[in-house]
Amino acid sequence: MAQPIISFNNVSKRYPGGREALSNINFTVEAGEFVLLTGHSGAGKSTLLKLIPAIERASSGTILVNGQSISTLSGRGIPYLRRNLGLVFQDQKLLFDRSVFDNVILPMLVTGQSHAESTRRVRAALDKVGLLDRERANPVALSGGEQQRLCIARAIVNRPTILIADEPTASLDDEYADAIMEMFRSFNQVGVTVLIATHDRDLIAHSSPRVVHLQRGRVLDKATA
Amino acid sequence: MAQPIISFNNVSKRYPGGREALSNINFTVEAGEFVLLTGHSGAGKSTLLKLIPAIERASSGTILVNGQSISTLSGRGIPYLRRNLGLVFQDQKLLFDRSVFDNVILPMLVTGQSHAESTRRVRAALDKVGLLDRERANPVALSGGEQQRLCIARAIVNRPTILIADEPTASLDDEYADAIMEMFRSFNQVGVTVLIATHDRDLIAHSSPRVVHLQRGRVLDKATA
Amino acid sequence: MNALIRHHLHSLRQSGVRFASAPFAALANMVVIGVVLALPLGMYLLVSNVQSLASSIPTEPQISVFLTPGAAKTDVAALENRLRAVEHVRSVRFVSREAALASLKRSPGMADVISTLRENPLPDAYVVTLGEGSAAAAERLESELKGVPGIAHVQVDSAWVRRIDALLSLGRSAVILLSALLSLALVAVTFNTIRLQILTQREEIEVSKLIGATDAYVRRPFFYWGGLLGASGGLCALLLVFLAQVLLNRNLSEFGNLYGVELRLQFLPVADAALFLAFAALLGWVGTYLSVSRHLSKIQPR
Amino acid sequence: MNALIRHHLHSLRQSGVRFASAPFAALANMVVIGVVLALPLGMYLLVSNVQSLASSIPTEPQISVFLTPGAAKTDVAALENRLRAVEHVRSVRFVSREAALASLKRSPGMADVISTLRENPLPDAYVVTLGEGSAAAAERLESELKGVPGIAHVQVDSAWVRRIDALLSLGRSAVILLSALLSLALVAVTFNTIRLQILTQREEIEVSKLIGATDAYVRRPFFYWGGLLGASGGLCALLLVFLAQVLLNRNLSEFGNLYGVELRLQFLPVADAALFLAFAALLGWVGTYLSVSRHLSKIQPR
Ligand SMILES: Nc1ncnc2c1ncn2[C@@H]1O[C@H](COP(=O)(O)OP(=O)(O)OP(=O)(O)O)[C@@H](O)[C@H]1O
Ligand SMILES: Nc1ncnc2c1ncn2[C@@H]1O[C@H](COP(=O)(O)OP(=O)(O)OP(=O)(O)O)[C@@H](O)[C@H]1O
Ligand SMILES: [Mg+2]
Ligand SMILES: [Mg+2]
Repeated sequence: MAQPIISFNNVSKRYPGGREALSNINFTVEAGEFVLLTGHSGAGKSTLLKLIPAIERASSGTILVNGQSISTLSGRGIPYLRRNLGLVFQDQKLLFDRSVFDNVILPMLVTGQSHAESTRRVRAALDKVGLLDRERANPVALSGGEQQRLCIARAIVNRPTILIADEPTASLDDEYADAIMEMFRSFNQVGVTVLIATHDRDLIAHSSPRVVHLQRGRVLDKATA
Repeated sequence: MAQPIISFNNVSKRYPGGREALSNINFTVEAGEFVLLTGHSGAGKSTLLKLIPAIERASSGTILVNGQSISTLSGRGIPYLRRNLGLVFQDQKLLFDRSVFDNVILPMLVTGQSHAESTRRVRAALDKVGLLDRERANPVALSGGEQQRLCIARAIVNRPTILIADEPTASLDDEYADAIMEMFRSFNQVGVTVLIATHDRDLIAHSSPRVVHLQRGRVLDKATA
Repeated sequence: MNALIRHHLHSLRQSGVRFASAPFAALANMVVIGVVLALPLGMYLLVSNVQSLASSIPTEPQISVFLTPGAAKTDVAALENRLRAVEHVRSVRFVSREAALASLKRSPGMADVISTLRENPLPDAYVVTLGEGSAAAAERLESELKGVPGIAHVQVDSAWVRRIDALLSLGRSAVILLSALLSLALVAVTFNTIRLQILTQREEIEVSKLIGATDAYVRRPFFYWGGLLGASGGLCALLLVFLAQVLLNRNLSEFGNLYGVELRLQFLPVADAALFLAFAALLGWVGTYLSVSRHLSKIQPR
Repeated sequence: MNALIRHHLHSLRQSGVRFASAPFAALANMVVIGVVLALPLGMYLLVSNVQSLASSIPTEPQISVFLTPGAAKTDVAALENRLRAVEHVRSVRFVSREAALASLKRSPGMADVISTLRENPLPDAYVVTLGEGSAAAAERLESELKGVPGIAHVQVDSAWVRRIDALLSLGRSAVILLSALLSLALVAVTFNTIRLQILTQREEIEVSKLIGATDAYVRRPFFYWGGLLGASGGLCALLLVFLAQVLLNRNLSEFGNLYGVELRLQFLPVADAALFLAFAALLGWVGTYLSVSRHLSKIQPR
């Protein structure tokens, strides 16, 4: 558990518009770590998280994920990188033209798992987030909090080695938020590396693990672990 | 300021799936009031708010908005009802195929305002939420918090008499959340009735106005004002 | 009212923007609709041309009565009187064997052959024209005349006319059938195009409705788009058919010269062309209407 | 590998689902493509039929040499020898005036007229057939023979053949031009349909890419859809043309009887029909390819 699974080296990100969202970021995450990424609105949390699955590409610097350099990764390699990651997005990106079940099975279809195996794993994931009884429903019929949990189910169904979540508790009240964080912690206990962006102060106060603080695109690393 | 502008009489809402999201709701909002709607995830906050612009229709009971009965409103009347309301949605509903400016001008186009007047008002609204310098940008280029403020600009551009917001501070940290609430309060001071759903405890603790608490689809009204 | 005009203008401008944003796709759509419409239009043009050509051919049945060579003058005179007395007969015309040969000589390619003949092989004849639609009477007259002395042979020329008429009415029904079928196809294309257009703009529609847009406001741009699509497709069809006609006329006139006939296809009168365009726009409108009725109401904000 | 097969099946099933979800729209698309493809296909069929009909007409120029009535036997014999000696001449056939009349009598409608003739008006004749492509030689021979005693008239029959050939080659180039144009139109239709399909499924594509779908995975269902669209449109075109052919044959055979000829359009051989289908599918595929290359890469997750 002391091997860096994610490492940023002098990473900067300047958006085409001219904003430098991240400036000279340096930080590493060890395999099996649980890291909270905090910072004000616009600090660059989402930008940092998007660099890991190569949704955004760094302007300079190198990023290593699982020992592989993202910066030099070709378009063909990106899908295979993403298959090892579980992603929960700030804007949930659910598909409202299909059922809860069909939303969660998507990652299984993409990697071409067998039907039986897929079904089994989708049910397991939905059970984990407490939505198994709504698998036939349309995501429209879910409340904001339920949709949030659906996103988590989709992110974990493929048993990723790294779980990345952007504000997963934003539309949840404190009790639900604690439950969700407990869930992430349980994934972490079975060896999944977890990286979560949040601005929830309570969450930060309660959490024992490491907190990385972003401020105007710079890291203020204070290892609490 | 003692005239009911919104009133719910024995309103229930059962979704087709069979869930009763709201049971026998009774409550009124006076013109010029500032009301916070709270409750756990799934309590029915969004459902209640959606009944006012007739996005969802009540299963039983009557709702009056501006003295008009929503329950008996025909499809033709709905657009005119909505034009008096400023709506901020939990899932922001921004259009990513056009600029920030074009997102905000939409309500002006719908009501057929002149171009000069529209432009003036859009700029004023963007200025109010601090996004005037980004009017040419695409909403994709905004951080979560900036998108939230964009939604508020769109909701106020048409000078609504009632402002309804579903979790407008969900993706904001406390400082920004306070700023946004301050903004709502300033609208309220010029006579706009404001109704906000939130589960943010700090917000509720800090706020002096009336709080309506929902629990499993029932109102626990405790007028703090 | 001012707002309404403003929105109509806005919708029109939107159509322009949409065209500019995908000109290739829009042009492709136009060409396809053009081709589909050109088919029945071209056929209609052909049929109506053949019809006007055929109408220059007498539609009244004619009977050629060939006389036995050297028949007695009195027999011939009696025969003429008899023919004139028959019911339905319009006119009786005597064609002498000399006149027949002369007319035959004028046919291209025949002059040389005829000049090799030692003597005129053709008999004298009467050409009897009956009233319109009296084909049955013509056949009765034929059988009546067959035994009469002085008559070598009787030939009814109505069969041809009837055949051309039959062909024309077949052509007309084919045009109607084809028009109906392809109008349907055109409606279907617009239906589908607008359907996909609506699905593409689902979010915009949803947000507009939330903001207080009336159904009419949401629908209007689609109607403009559908109508313009139909009309521009119709224009494309007119162009295609016009081109085909010009090309065909070049060949036809050469071909016609061989027979000494003036063969030229006439284009649609301007009024008809305008009507056709309006019809194409209407079809586009109908497709849009069906599509909008079916798909737009499904998009409800949630 | 197993996963790949599974995904191909999944893509095919998706096409089925998509069809079922909007059968009317899909059928409309098919019919339109069918109509567009039926145009050049039908024309091709027509041209190739006329061609095979024309090939049963001798393409070697023929010269009919009509003799003066009552020409001396020795003159005639000398003439025959002279004709046989001419360069390019393939065969020389004597047609007696009796044989000519008998053959004329066999033409429908002529028997009656001929029976009214007092005597045979036709002259004896030689039919000279020259080798293929020697139209110039035929014309030279014509002018040579014109003054020869015992010859009343010389007629070269090659003009017609040349005219038909010219018409055929015009038809062939029209088919090629039309095919090219409408193939382009078809590619454009598929391009547009797939473009709107992609836009409609923008979110699904975006999410799929985020989840680790390869470009091939995202593209595959569109290729299936485009190919199937093209092929089913092609099938529709074959059906339309077949129907038109059956209808036309019914009228043609009646018409042909009048001339004592067997007029029947032949349908495409099965192999050609299969090739046509494959071509239609290919066109659909190409349209999809262009559309996918252009539009899919624009959809990137953010
Ligand atoms: N369209 C729908 N069809 C069926 N059930 C629905 C629908 N929308 C909401 N529900 C159900 O109604 C209940 C109340 O939902 P609502 O969205 O009003 O909750 P909420 O208080 O806004 O929760 P949150 O804080 O998570 O947004 C939930 O149990 C939800 O699953
Ligand atoms: N696609 C983009 N193009 C241009 N600028 C962008 C883009 N995305 C983000 N930005 C800018 O980069 C900065 C950082 O944005 P980011 O989304 O990373 O912030 P954040 O920490 O996630 O904020 P929040 O808590 O509000 O979600 C912001 O100023 C934002 O406006
Ligand atoms: Mg963010
Ligand atoms: Mg809600």
